[in-house]
Amino acid sequence: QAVDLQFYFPVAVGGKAAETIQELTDAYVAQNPDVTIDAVYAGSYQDTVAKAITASRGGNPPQLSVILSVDMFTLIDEDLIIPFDDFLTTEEDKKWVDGFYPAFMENSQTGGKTYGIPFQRSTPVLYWNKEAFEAAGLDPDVAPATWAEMVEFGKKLTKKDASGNVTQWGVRIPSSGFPYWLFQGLAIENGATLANAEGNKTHFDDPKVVEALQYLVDLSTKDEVMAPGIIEWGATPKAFFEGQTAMMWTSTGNLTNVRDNAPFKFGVAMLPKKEQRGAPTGGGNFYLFKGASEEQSKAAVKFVQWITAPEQSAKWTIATGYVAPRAETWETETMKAYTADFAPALVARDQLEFAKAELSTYQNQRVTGIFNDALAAAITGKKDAATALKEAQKQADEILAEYR
Amino acid sequence: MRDFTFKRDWIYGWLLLLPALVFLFAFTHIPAVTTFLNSFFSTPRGRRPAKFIGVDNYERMLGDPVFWKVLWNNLWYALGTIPVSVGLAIVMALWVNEKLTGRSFVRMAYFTPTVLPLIAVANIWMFFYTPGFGLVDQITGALFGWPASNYLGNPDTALNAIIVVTIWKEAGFFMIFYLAALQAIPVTLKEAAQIEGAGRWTIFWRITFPLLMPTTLFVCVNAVINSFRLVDHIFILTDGGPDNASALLLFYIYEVAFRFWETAYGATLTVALLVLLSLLAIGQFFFFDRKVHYK
Amino acid sequence: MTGTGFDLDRLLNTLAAWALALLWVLPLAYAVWTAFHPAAFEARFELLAPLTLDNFEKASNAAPFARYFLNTFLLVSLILAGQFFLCTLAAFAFARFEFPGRTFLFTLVLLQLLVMPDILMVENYQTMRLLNLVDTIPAIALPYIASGFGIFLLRQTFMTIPRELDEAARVEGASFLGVLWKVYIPLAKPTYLAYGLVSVSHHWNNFLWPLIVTNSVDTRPVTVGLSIFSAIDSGVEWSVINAATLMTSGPLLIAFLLFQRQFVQSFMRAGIK
Amino acid sequence: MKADAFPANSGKPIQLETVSRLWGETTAVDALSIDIPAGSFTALLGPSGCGKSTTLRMIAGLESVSSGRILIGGEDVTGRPSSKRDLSMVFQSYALFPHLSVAENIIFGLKVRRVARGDRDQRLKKVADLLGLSQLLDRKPGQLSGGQQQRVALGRAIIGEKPICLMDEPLSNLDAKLRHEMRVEIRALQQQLGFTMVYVTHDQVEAITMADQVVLLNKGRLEQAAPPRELYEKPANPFTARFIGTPPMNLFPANAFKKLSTAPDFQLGVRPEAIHPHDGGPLVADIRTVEYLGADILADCVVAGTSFQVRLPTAKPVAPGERIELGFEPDALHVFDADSGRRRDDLVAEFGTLLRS
Amino acid sequence: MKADAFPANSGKPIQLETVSRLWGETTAVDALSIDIPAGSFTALLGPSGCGKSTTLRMIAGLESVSSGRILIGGEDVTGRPSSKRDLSMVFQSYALFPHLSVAENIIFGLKVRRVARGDRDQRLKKVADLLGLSQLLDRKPGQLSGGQQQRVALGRAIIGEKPICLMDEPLSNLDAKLRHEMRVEIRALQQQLGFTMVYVTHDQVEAITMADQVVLLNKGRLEQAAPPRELYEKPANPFTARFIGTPPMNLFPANAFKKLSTAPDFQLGVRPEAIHPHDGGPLVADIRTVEYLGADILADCVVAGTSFQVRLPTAKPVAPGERIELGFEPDALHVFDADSGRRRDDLVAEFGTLLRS
Ligand SMILES: Nc1ncnc2c1ncn2[C@@H]1O[C@H](COP(=O)(O)OP(=O)(O)OP(=O)(O)O)[C@@H](O)[C@H]1O
Ligand SMILES: Nc1ncnc2c1ncn2[C@@H]1O[C@H](COP(=O)(O)OP(=O)(O)OP(=O)(O)O)[C@@H](O)[C@H]1O
Ligand SMILES: [Mg+2]
Ligand SMILES: [Mg+2]
Repeated sequence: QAVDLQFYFPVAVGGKAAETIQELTDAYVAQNPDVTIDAVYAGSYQDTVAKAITASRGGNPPQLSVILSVDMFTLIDEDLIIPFDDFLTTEEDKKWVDGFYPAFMENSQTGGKTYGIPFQRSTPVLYWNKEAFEAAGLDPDVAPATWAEMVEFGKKLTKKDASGNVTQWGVRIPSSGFPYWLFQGLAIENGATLANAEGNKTHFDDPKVVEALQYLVDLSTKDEVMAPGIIEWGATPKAFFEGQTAMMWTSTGNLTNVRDNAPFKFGVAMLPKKEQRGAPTGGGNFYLFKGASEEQSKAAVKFVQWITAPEQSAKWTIATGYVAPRAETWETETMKAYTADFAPALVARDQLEFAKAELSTYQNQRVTGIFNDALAAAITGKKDAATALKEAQKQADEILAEYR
Repeated sequence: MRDFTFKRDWIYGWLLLLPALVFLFAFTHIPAVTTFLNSFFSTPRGRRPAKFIGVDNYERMLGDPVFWKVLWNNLWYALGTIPVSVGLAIVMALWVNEKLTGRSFVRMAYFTPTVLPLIAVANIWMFFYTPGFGLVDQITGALFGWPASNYLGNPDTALNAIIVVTIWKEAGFFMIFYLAALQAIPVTLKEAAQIEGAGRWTIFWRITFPLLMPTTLFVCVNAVINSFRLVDHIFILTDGGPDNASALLLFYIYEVAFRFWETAYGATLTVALLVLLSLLAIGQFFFFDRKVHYK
Repeated sequence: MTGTGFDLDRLLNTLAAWALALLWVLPLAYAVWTAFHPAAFEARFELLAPLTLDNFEKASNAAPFARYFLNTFLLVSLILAGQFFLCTLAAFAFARFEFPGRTFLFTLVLLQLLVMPDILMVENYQTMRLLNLVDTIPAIALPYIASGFGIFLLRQTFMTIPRELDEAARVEGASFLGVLWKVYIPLAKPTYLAYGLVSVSHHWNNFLWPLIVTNSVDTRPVTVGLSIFSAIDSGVEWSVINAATLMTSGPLLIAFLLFQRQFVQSFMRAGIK
Repeated sequence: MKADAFPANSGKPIQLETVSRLWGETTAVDALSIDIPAGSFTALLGPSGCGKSTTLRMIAGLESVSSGRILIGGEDVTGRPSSKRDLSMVFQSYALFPHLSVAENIIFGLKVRRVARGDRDQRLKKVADLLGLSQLLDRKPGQLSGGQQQRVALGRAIIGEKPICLMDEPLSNLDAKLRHEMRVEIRALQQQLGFTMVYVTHDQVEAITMADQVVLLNKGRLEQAAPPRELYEKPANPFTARFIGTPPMNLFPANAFKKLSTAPDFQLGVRPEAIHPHDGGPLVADIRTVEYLGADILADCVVAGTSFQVRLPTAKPVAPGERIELGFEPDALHVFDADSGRRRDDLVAEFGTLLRS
Repeated sequence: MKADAFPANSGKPIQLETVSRLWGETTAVDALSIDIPAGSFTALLGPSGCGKSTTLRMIAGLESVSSGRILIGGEDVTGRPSSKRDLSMVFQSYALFPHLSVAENIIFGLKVRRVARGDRDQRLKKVADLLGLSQLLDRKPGQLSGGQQQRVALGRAIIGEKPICLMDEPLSNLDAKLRHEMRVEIRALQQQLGFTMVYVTHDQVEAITMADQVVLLNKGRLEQAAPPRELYEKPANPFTARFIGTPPMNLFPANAFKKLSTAPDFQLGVRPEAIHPHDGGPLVADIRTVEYLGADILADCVVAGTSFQVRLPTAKPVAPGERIELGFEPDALHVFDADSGRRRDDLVAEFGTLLRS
């Protein structure tokens, strides 16, 4: 009697991802005749969480799903997920959990329990156009290492045409959709934490956060090295390829895309530092859903262990550009061959050392929504940084008070 | 005797309606009533079941600045989309109804927005609006030497940019209805007006336009409803931003209900939306129906 | 009208109509451009840019589009058949029968125009589960079958049909269903055509509800396949998205192109002299 | 006459019992009682807007009855739908189905009643021949002239061989020649097949030549119901007197003539065709205008200050401005009460003699 | 006549020069040339589907001309839109604007031409009085009977006082009384205002009584264009002979009579009203049916194996089955070439004498 599993997964990096997951699942099922896995493509991250919650409320939850790591508190709050700990009883299992990069585990554990297993995780990095650097008289192999350098380089890289219209910007930090994510990089670099580990308190009005936001705003208003207004996330790689910007901040998930499409030499670097290096993590974890039988949950955990194992994980990373979440994966031959051929892939891993948890709280979408609005208001000049963040903090406090 | 005929009419009427009503009730009205009831409860979360909280949700709504913002946005959006798309639809229908060189192409062109999926189209429009290398900037740059403009990333233009997409999407759709209505107007009426010395304009304003009134009413009701309901492209183009500058009521409801999972508050906003729409659409319908049907 | 000589008015109208048409077709034109060129030409419009079919290949590899097409086709047919059936009956009742509660029931129907089915997703999912229909094509279709829009539209059309035709058929012995079938439906053909087209294109493009209520390749429509390309972390690849768009809405566009002659002719034929 | 190819069929009588029909305030039909014998040809005649169409539609069951009863074949059918009344009808506006060809329009009813295909085709052929539609069977109504359309409507009504046939001005768009032919054909068909015909017309010639019984309506009320000859020869009231006969009867107050100035309460009438030139006749007429009608001349003249119309033979040409002397037979005079409008046959002889003296 | 309130206006002549109109395969109008003098009243007459409406619509500029030219007031207007032809028209289907009230319908053209309000209202009042529409001015066309609708259409056409007025069977839905009145009114109006009238009708009585010139069409071709009296008394061909006059002229091959068996190539005609009872007359008739027409009796009889119609006075009652003897005046005979259909006046005397011998 085979155990039936249903497994929702989102796709956020182009067509290959779905195919790879399907391949991996099929391979697993072939090896383990006692399980059948129905891997269901569930749209974007937003769609997936909507689908999972709708299905759960409709009494038909999946047993396993990949959902944003930041949705952990929400899922706990909705009482939809169960911790992995009950099924990770052996020492070996415990060691397995410890094998994930701690930066990724920050978003996966709370109250001493492990709710999420990192899977399709990423982190933002800085890409730069070596040819543009050269043209501006900069060393093409050196990326800005500090905030000040980034402004300085940026000024050199910003080009205008005869009529004064900018044809190439220095840097591009996209701010559409989820501006908090890249901004969080700035905040961490400035030594700030946006939310506590319990997910019930934010620090939006921390002066360091204000300072970070001011820096971001100044990039376009004062220093004029970045285009004004909200910068579209989706069009950013294209803008980079088109020479609209000489540097861009975006996810490592873009590595493959940039490698395939950039018509010039480019470099990848860690985000520049202020007080310290820093970057948020991002992406999705595995969650175990309530309502599954003991057997199903066990089988699900086994599958998660298998798919995050080095061979599979390597395959996944190479196919998608996501950061392999376990150190041992990087030691495999496959990965070594890959990184040897394409060194920039290592930057993200190396940056993990400085990475912090992505902003995540109870009622996460709502709280980050408020934060996003504040950032947008500041970026578009509707409010000054301090006011915007102060108001956001007040609203967030109102929401989170009940979780303290 | 009269009663007898009437009773038979009743039974026929009800029987004919029955199947449609079953579906309407099962998938629209009963869920809608549940939604309405939910608006008086708190959002159930995990181990905390919903509890009755009276009109707290409504109070929260009235005090919610985002609610007021999206409401105003929506009003502006309605004002921006309805007259232009309806007007364009009439003009398009008139053109396409005439003998026009390349009429098939023109008709197809007007109709394409209806056929293309909004998800894909939104991405195309995103390209059009992209600062710098986007099509709009390429064109305005080449023609007028304008600098790059961030249409979607600027709170002052984001909603207008979305309005343009909506007009593009809707005008061709409404055109179909006008086309059908134009074909139904007896040719002799236009001939009679011609004989009376009326030119194209007079015929349009005095004959065609009034005779299109029932269609206009229908289209306007739809346009009003759509102005509250066409939000798919916003997800891709601006995601409601910057700072809710392009968020509409329904978009906000989605956000509250399917991102924040505050279903009770979502239900409250839905009730507000429904009340608003009913006032607008049904009011419009019953008010004008009498005036518009000349037979 | 024999317009001999130069007709400025007509010329201006034609020019304006064409200008608008070109504007309107721009997104489609852009989709075609990018779909057949390498990604590098997404924002560069050079006449001699190399042509390629890679984008289509990439797009079609991303999902089992053939199966999705079949599903969409089944879905759209089911919805259309259901809508035609239910809406015709209801519209006929509203247009030509007097019965108590007519105005009230019609208001209820109009209300359906206002209620977006997507908002009621959670409730409807529960209903589907109750009916044990989750992950089936009917589950996608059912909430849309009783369409307020269709009822309203057909009612309007039915009301414009001269009563004498109805009466003549009744005198000839046709029952009320006979009258409906033999007089009203054929005369409302243009409306059915227009409504059918609108409904097909709407449901062909519907996304969220199908995504949520289905789980398997055997039931999912093309839009779910299409959505793989949108809202992605790694930046928008217009060339692939547009190739996919053309692939998925191609049949619809072609159907419209083929249909449009019939479409217009049937309008003409229904014109009552 | 090809109509003998159709089998005989027996008509049914129709009774209207104080039938009324209100449209809001206006009374279109006012307590109308009519008896239409089985197999008879009854014409509903009257001026525009008098309620003819409404009456016919109530018989057809297309209009509800505000009060009163309608009986067909002795059965009360007041509440019965038209499809169950087993009758056929030709509409004033044709009511052809624009989406069906001529042939399909004609056999519509047969199809509804599932008449076998062979039978149907055979009957179609006969009807099409009869009405001269054989060449047009495949056309759509929109492609026909007005007259052709009306013939299709006629075909649809007669192909069913129902016991009752209702027609609402079926010939009004036909040309005179075809109209005359159709008049004869319809009448012959009706007599042959024996169905009951109720025929609405505003054309008194049609009513008089075709009908067994003419029902003359005015403002929703019955003016007179009688065979044509009686209607013409003994109109019950001045309305009927003026309505029947072209040109209409000359009516004048009795006291227009000095000889009759003692009788102010009566209205007198003489038909234009009853007056003839008669040297030394009692009427001295000044001719005002002359209208040429082909076979006759219609002269408009003034007698004793009253306008008169006189039909004269073409053979005797008269010109405007002339003065002629006219006479009439004594029994050609009609006398009506001025107040009640009732016919007073008893006084004809007396007034006739007085006038001619 | 209240028409004298309108100022006089002068009509314009219309010429059609070999005008044709094709509908795909069918030729609706075939190389038609007509001359319509300024201020004349011309009736287009012909059987259903003969192309009357099409011809009228070409004059109005509503139908394009396949070949040929149309001149109005001497100017070539073939390519000119109707709004520039300065004429008015009454449509067969009324073509009333359903969304406008009766008053608004009537003054539509005045409004288009921005006639001052006071003038407009005054004219409206006059027209409404004339047509008996004063009570209905606020109604919508949908609330009127067919006849009332037609009167509104008439009102719309005459209020504009255009030099040309086209009418397409404007009276076909009016009752006989009203129709007769309207006939006189329209004619009087036309004469008073002096506009050129082109009037389509299928009713020869209308054409003959109203028109200065009757244009008789058949299958899109001109049969004869002449004043009514000439048309009646000297029909140019057998078609005209049968079409004009009710009942139609009796036509028979010359050789139906033994006396004329030497002349097989001719067709002869006698009008029913030209035949009268004449003991010992040349025609011996067996009466088949008798139709009562009020003033006369129409007898269908057989003479020498040929069907004949005869109009007899009511005073002399005849019954089916009787045999009577009939005669006619020598000049009442019409002779046509059997092949070409041409009228042969030269032979009338000869055949008349032979036949009556
Ligand atoms: N739907 C209606 N609403 C209001 N009044 C109506 C309606 N139909 C008819 N009438 C009125 O009822 C009266 C009788 O109309 P009906 O159609 O029976 O006249 P008719 O004798 O057939 O006239 P015609 O010879 O012009 O066809 C008219 O005064 C007309 O205006
Ligand atoms: N739109 C059309 N398409 C094809 N044939 C047509 C069209 N309109 C008219 N015809 C044909 O042209 C011929 C002339 O039509 P027209 O309407 O001029 O006749 P009419 O003399 O006015 O007849 P009626 O007295 O019946 O109105 C007819 O044979 C008719 O069938
Ligand atoms: Mg009538
Ligand atoms: Mg005609």
